[in-house]
Amino acid sequence: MDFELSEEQQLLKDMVGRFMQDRYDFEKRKKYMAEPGGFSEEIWAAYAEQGLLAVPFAEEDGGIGGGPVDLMIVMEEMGKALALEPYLSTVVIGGSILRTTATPAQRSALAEEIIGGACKLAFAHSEPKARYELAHVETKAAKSGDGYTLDGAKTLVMYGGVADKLIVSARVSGATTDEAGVGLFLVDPKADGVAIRDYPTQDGLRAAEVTLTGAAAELLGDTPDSMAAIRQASDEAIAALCAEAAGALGKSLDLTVQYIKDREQFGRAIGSFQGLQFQASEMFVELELARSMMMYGAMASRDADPVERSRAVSAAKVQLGRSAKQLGEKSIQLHGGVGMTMEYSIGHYFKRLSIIDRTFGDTDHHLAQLDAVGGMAA
Amino acid sequence: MDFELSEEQQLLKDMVGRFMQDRYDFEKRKKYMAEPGGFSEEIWAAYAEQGLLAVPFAEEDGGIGGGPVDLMIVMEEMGKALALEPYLSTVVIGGSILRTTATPAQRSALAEEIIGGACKLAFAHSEPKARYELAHVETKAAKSGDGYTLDGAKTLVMYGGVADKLIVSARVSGATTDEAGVGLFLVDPKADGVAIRDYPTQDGLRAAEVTLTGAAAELLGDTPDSMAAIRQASDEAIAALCAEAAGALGKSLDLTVQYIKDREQFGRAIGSFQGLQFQASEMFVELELARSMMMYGAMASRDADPVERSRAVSAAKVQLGRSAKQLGEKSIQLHGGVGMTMEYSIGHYFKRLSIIDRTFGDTDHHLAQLDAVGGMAA
Amino acid sequence: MDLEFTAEEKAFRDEVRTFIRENLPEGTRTRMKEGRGTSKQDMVDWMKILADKGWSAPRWPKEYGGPGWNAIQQYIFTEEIQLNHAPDPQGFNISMVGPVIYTFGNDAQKKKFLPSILDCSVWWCQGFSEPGAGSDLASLKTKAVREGDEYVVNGQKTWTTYAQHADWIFCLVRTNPDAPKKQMGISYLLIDMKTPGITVRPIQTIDGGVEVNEVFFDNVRVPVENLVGEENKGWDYAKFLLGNERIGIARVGASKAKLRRVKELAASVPQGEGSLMDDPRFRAKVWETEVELKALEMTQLRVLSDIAIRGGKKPHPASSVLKLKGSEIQQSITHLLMDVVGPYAIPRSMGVEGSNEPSVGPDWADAIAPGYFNYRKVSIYGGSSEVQKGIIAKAILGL
Amino acid sequence: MDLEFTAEEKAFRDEVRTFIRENLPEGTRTRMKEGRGTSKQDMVDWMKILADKGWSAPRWPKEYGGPGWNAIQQYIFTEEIQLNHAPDPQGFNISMVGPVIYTFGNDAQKKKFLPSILDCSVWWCQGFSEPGAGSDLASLKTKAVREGDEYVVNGQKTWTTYAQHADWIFCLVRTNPDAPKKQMGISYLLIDMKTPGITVRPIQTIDGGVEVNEVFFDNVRVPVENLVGEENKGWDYAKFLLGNERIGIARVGASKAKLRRVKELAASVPQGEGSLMDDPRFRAKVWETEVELKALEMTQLRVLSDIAIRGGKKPHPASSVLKLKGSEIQQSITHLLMDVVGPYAIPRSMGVEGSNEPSVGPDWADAIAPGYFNYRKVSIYGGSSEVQKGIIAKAILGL
Repeated sequence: MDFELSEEQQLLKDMVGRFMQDRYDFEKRKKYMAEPGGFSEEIWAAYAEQGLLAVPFAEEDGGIGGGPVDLMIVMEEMGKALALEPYLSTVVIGGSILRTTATPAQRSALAEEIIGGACKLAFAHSEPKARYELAHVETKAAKSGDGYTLDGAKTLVMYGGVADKLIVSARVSGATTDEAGVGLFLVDPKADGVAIRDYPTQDGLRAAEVTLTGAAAELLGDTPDSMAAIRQASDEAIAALCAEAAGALGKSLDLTVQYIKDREQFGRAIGSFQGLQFQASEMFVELELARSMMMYGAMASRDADPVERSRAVSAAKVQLGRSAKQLGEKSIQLHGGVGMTMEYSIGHYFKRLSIIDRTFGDTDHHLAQLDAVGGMAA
Repeated sequence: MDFELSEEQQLLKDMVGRFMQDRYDFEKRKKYMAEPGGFSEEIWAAYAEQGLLAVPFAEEDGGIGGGPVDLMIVMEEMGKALALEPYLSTVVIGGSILRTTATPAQRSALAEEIIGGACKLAFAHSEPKARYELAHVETKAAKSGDGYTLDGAKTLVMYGGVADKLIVSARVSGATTDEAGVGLFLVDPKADGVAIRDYPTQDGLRAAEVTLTGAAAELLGDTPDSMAAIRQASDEAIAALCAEAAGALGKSLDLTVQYIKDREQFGRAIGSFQGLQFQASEMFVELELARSMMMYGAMASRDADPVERSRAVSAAKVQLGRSAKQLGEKSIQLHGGVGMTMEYSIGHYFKRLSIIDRTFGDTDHHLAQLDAVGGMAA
Repeated sequence: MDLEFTAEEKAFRDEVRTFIRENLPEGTRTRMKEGRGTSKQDMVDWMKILADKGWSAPRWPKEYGGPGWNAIQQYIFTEEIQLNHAPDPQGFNISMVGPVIYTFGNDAQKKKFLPSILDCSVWWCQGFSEPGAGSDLASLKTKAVREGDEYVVNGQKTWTTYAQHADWIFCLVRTNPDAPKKQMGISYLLIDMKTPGITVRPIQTIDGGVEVNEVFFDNVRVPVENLVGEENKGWDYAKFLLGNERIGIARVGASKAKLRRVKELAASVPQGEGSLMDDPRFRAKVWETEVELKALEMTQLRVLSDIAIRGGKKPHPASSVLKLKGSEIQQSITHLLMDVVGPYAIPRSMGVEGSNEPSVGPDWADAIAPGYFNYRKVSIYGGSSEVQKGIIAKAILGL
Repeated sequence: MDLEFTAEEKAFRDEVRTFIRENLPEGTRTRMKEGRGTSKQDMVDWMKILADKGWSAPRWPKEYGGPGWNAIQQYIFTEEIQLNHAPDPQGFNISMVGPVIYTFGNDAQKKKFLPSILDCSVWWCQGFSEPGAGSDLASLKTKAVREGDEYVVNGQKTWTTYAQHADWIFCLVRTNPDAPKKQMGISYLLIDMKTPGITVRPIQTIDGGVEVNEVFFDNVRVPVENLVGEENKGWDYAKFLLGNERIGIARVGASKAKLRRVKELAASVPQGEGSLMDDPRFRAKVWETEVELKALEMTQLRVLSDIAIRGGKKPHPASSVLKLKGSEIQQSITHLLMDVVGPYAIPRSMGVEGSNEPSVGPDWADAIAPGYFNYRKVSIYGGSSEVQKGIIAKAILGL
C-alpha cells in the first residue's frame, strides 16, 4: 500500500506542471481556443517534444511504458490548466485500444505517428440513441475485399473534426446491444463516405457528428469482437477524466480562496466571514475526497477483472461528479457576479467540470452501474 | 384563499398556548412522565374542562364541531410543550372514526364519555408484519352471537396500556392486504382474551403490544368494511402529527437561538459567529416550510377525494420529515455537548421529532405513496 | 383557513389564462418554454399586447394606468404568466422605475415617462451596481456634480441587465461625497441612454449569452429636471424599490412550469426498455423537488394572505424564505434538466453566431446546459443567499 | 502507487483477523455488532486478552510494552478490530494517558503506571473539559494549589467518559492563574479516583445510557509525585495528545462493518413482495454512502502512506478531512439504520432498568434509535465539525 509518486512520476508531474504554467495561462488558452481546430497545434507539437504523447505506449513501440498513474498525473495537470488538446482521445483512449486490440504492426505504426505528434485520434463510438450504454452499437460493418465498409452515425465524437484518424466501433453481427460482434475500425476522416459536422461544446472544446455511408475501414486487430476492449478503454478514459476533474477542482478552490482573500466588502475581506470560510472548508473536503478517488480510479483502471475494474471506476466517477457539483457550484457562488462572466476563469472551470460529469456516463448512470454489481461490496 | 385563523381559532390557539405554558413546562413534564400511565391524569381532566377533548365532535354529540384546522392548532401547541397525553389516539383518531364509522348511538355515547374525560381510546391497528402498509390486517374477526370475537396481534399501539377502550381493526374476509373485509371494533382492554404489554417509547411516551385471543368485540357501525375509514383516520392522524412536529420544530429553533445567544465561548456569544448564524437561518427556512405544509396537510386532510387527500397528506409528511431531520440535527449540533443530555430539553424535542417521522409512515414511505399516484401532479 | 380561491378569483384566473393563451405569440411561448430567453422584440410586442389590455403593470394603481388589482389578483396574474410560458412584464419599467416615478416624481415626470413605461415603448434599465460593491450597494462611487441646470455624471455601473436594449437608465449617483453616512448623499437620476458620454460594454456570461453590461459615464450631462424627488434622498427611493418585490421573487409558477417540463422530457428520453421516467430513483428526485416546491408555494400563499388582509405593512417573517428557497429550487430544477438531457448537454449550438445548423441531439437539448449555467445567478443577484441568511439571522432571529 | 498491501502486510492482516475471531468473546462481539455498547467487564476482559498477546497498545514502542508496529501495521490492526466487531483498545489508557506518561513522565511514574495501563487492570478517565468551556478547552478553571508535598485540587470537570468505571483520572488543572496566556499555567496531574473529595455524577444522554459524567473536586489532595513533567507545562502535553489520534478518528472500519449490517438487515425487512433491499431508491442511498466511505478510506490511506514514509512529522493536509467527513458518514449510517428499522425504532426496551422482557419487534431493533441519537455526539465531541471547518479555513486555506 503506497500512495507516493515514484521519483520518475514526481519528475513527470513537475515537468507537466511547469509546462502548463508557462504555456497555458487563461489568456493564452483563449487564443488557443480561437485557432481553427479549437486548440493549439503548437502546444500539441510541444507535448510531443516533451514526450507527453509517448506516455502510455510500450517501449518497444517507441513509448515510455507509463501506466495509469502516469496518465493520471498528466491529466490532473492538464485539468488545472483546462487544456484543450485531444490528449484524452489520442493518447489515453488511443493508447488503450492500441494496446488491447491492434495487431503488433498496426500498433507500432500508429504509436510512432502519435508519439511524434503527427497523428491525432478521435474515438467515434457513441451513437444518437445510446445515451450512456456502451454496448449500444447500431453502426454496421460489412466485409469488403481486404477491408470493411461502415454505415451508421456517431455522435459527440470529441475532436472528431480535427482527427487524423478515427477509431470507429461498428457491428458485424448481433442485435443492437449485444456484447458480441462489435469491431473497432480505423477510418480516414477524409475518405469517401465520411461526413463530419464539427461544432463547439459548452466547455469550449470541440466535438463532431460523424456519418458513415459505405466508408472504407481497416479492422483493428484480428477479429471484430472488441466490446471488452471498448469497456477497458472507457474505464481508462473515465479514470483520466476523473484526474482532469480533480485538477480543475483543485484550481477552482485555489481561485476561490484567492478571490475571497482579495475581495473586500463592508470594509473587510469577505474571506474573513465565517459563513464563507465554512463553505470554503466544505469545498476543501470535496476536493480531497475527489483526489482520493482519482487515485483509486487510476490504480484500478487496468485491473484484470473487468467487474472489479468498472466498480472502482464507476465509484470514482460518482465521487468526482458529486465533488464537481458541490465544489463547482460553491466556487461560482463565492465569486458572486464575476463568477458568472466569461471574463473570469472560474466559470470556465465550472463549465468544464459540468461537462466532464456528462461524459462517459453521469453520476446517476454510474450509480446504476454500481447497483448492477451490488454496490461497492465492501 | 385565506391562511388566517378565524377569531374563534385565534382564541383557541391563545387558550391552549397559555394553558401549556402554565401547566406544561419541562420540569412538570418530567413529573407527568413518571406517573403510572406515563402522562398526567390531572392534565387530562383539565383538557376536558377546557373543552379540548370536545374539539372535533359534532355539536349534536356534545362537541364543538371543530375542523382539522382546530385540531392543527391544538396539536401544534401540544407539540411545543411535548405533551404526553393520548390526545392523538383519543380525540383525533377517535374523533375521525366515530364520525366516519360509528352508528349514531355509538357515536353519541362514546363522544360524551370522551369529551368528559372519562374515556381514553387507543387505536390498535398496526400489526407486526405490516411495517407501514395500512391494509395489512391479519387479525381475524368472527361473528359470535350479537357481537364478534377477535384473534390476532397488534403492535405499537400508542397508549394501549392506559386506554379505556381499544378501537381494533380486524378482518372478517379476504386476504391479508385486501381493501375489503376489514372492520373496526370496540374492545374492552380488561376483557378476557386481551393481553396487553405496556412499554415506554424512545421519546418518553408509552405504547403497547396487544394480543387478542377470542376477545369479545363490538362492531363499530353497521358493516365490517372500514378500510376507507382507516385511511381517512390515518390521514387525519398524519396531519395532526405534522402539526405536533411543527410545534416541536418551532420550539426547537427558539431554544437553539436562545442558547447560542446566551452561550459564550472565546469571549463572545457563539450566536455572533456567522457560521452558526447561517445554520440558524437554514433552520428557520426548514421551520417555515414545515409550517406551510402543516397547514396544507391540515386543510386537505378532510378532502372528499381520497387520492387528493392522501397525496397532500403524504407531501406534508415528507416535508415535515425532512425539516425534522435538518432542523432537529442542527438543533443538537448547535447546543453542543449539552444537547446530548437528558437534562436539557432540546434532546427531548429531537427524540420526539425522530419518532414522529417513523409514525404512520416515514419519509421514504410517503415518497413511495406519492410515487404511486404520480407525484404532486402539479 | 381555506386553500380554495373564491369563485370570483377563479373566474379571474380563467380570464387571465384565456387571454394569455389567446394572445401570447407562439414564437415567444416556445422560446420561453425551451428556456431560450426572449428577444427585445418579443418583450416589446408582448408588453404592447398587455398594455392594450390594461394589464402591463399588475401592481400599479388605476390612476397611473394599472389595473388596480388586489394582492390576490396580482398573484394569480403572475402565476398564470409563468405557468403559461409568458414573459413577466418588463421588470425595470414596471416594477422598478415606474413605481418610483409615480410615488416620488413630480407631475411633469409622471406625464412624460409613465405612458411609455407602461407599454415599454421606452425600455429602461437599472444603474445601481458598481464594480467592487457587490452586496454593499451603498458604497457606490458614480458622481453627479451639479453645474447650473445640469448634473455632470462620471463613473461606472455594472451588471446592468439589458443595457444594450435600453433607451433610458435610472441611476443611483453620489451627489454629496461628504455626507456623514454613505447611504446619505445619493440621488436618483433618470438618464437618456443617447446622451453623449455613455458607453455600453456587454459582459458575456457563462451561459454564452449577453444579459448584463457595464455602463460607463464620461461627463454625461443630465438636466436637473431628471432628478427624482429630492437631491441626496435617492437611497430611500431605492430601498422602497427593494422592498417592492417579495412575492414574485419565489418564481413558483415558473418552477412549476419547468418541473412539468422535466417530467415531459424525461418521459421522452429512452432508458433501458422504457424512459427515464421509469427510473424510480429519478422519479424520487422529481417528487422530492415537487414537495419542496409545494412547501414554497404554500409559504408564498401565507405571505400573500397576510398582505391581502393586513396590507403588507410589516413584512411577514416567512417572506424572507421566498428568495432563498426559491433560488435553491430553481437551481435544483435546472440540475434535474441536466440529468434529463444527459450527454446532449455537451454540444453548444445555441447562441453560436452565424450558426443556423440544426441542434445536435433533440431540439430542446441545446438550451439545457446554458440554463443550468445561467441559473447560478439566481442565488447571487438581487440579494445573494448569504445576504438572505444574514437578514434572517439578524432581523428575524435577533442574532 | 499501489493499492495492494504487500505479502507481509497481508499475512499480518490474516494473523490479526484470525486472532480476533478466535479470541474475542462471543457476547462482546454480539453487543458490539448490534450497537449495544460494551460493559466495563467486556472491555477489561478483552484488554487482558490483547495484553497477553502484547497487542493492547498498537502504537506504543516495544520498550514500553507495545508491539512496535509501523504505521501500516497499526492501521491494519485498527481496521480489523473494527471490521470484526471488537472493541478498540481502551482509549483513555492506551491512546491518551499512556503515551503522555512514557513521553513526559519520570521513571518512577513509568514503572508505577504503565503495566496496569497496558492491560487495563487500572481504568483511566480523562479530566479535560469543564462546564462552559466547550471548544475553548484552555479556559479551564479547576485549580490546583501546592501545599507542601501535595496539590489541593478544587473544581469541576464534565463530559468525563466512563468516570463511573475509572480507578484513576488524568487532569488538566490550573496551577498558575496569573500566567500571561491562558494556555500557560496549566499542569497535568494524575489523580486516584478513590481520593477523598471526588464525587462523580452521571449524566444521562439522549440515547438513554450513561457514558459521561461530571466529576467534582472538593479539596482533593494529590501528591506532587503525580505531576507529569513540569508544572505549568500541561497544555503542551495535552496538545501532544490531541495530535496523536488522526487516522483512527475516521472510523472507516467501524463504518464498513455498520454499512454491511445495513444491507444485511435491510434484506431481512419485508417490503411489498420482497425486502427493503429490493427498493432501488433505498439501494441508491446505500451505494452513495459506500462511495463516500470508499473516498474516506482512500483519504485515510493517503495520510497513512504519508506517515509511513515521512513519519507524520508534518500533518498531511487531507488528515483534517478525516474527522469531519468520518463523523458525517457515521451519522448517515445511523440514519440509514433508522430507515431500515422503520416503526420498530419507536419502542424503548434497551436500557430500561429492571426490564428483562423480550425486545418489541426484531431482536436487533431496540438498539437502532439509541444509536442514531448517540451518534449525534460524533460531530460534537473531540473537535466539533465547526471547529474542524475553522481549522481547515485557517490552517490550510489561510483564510
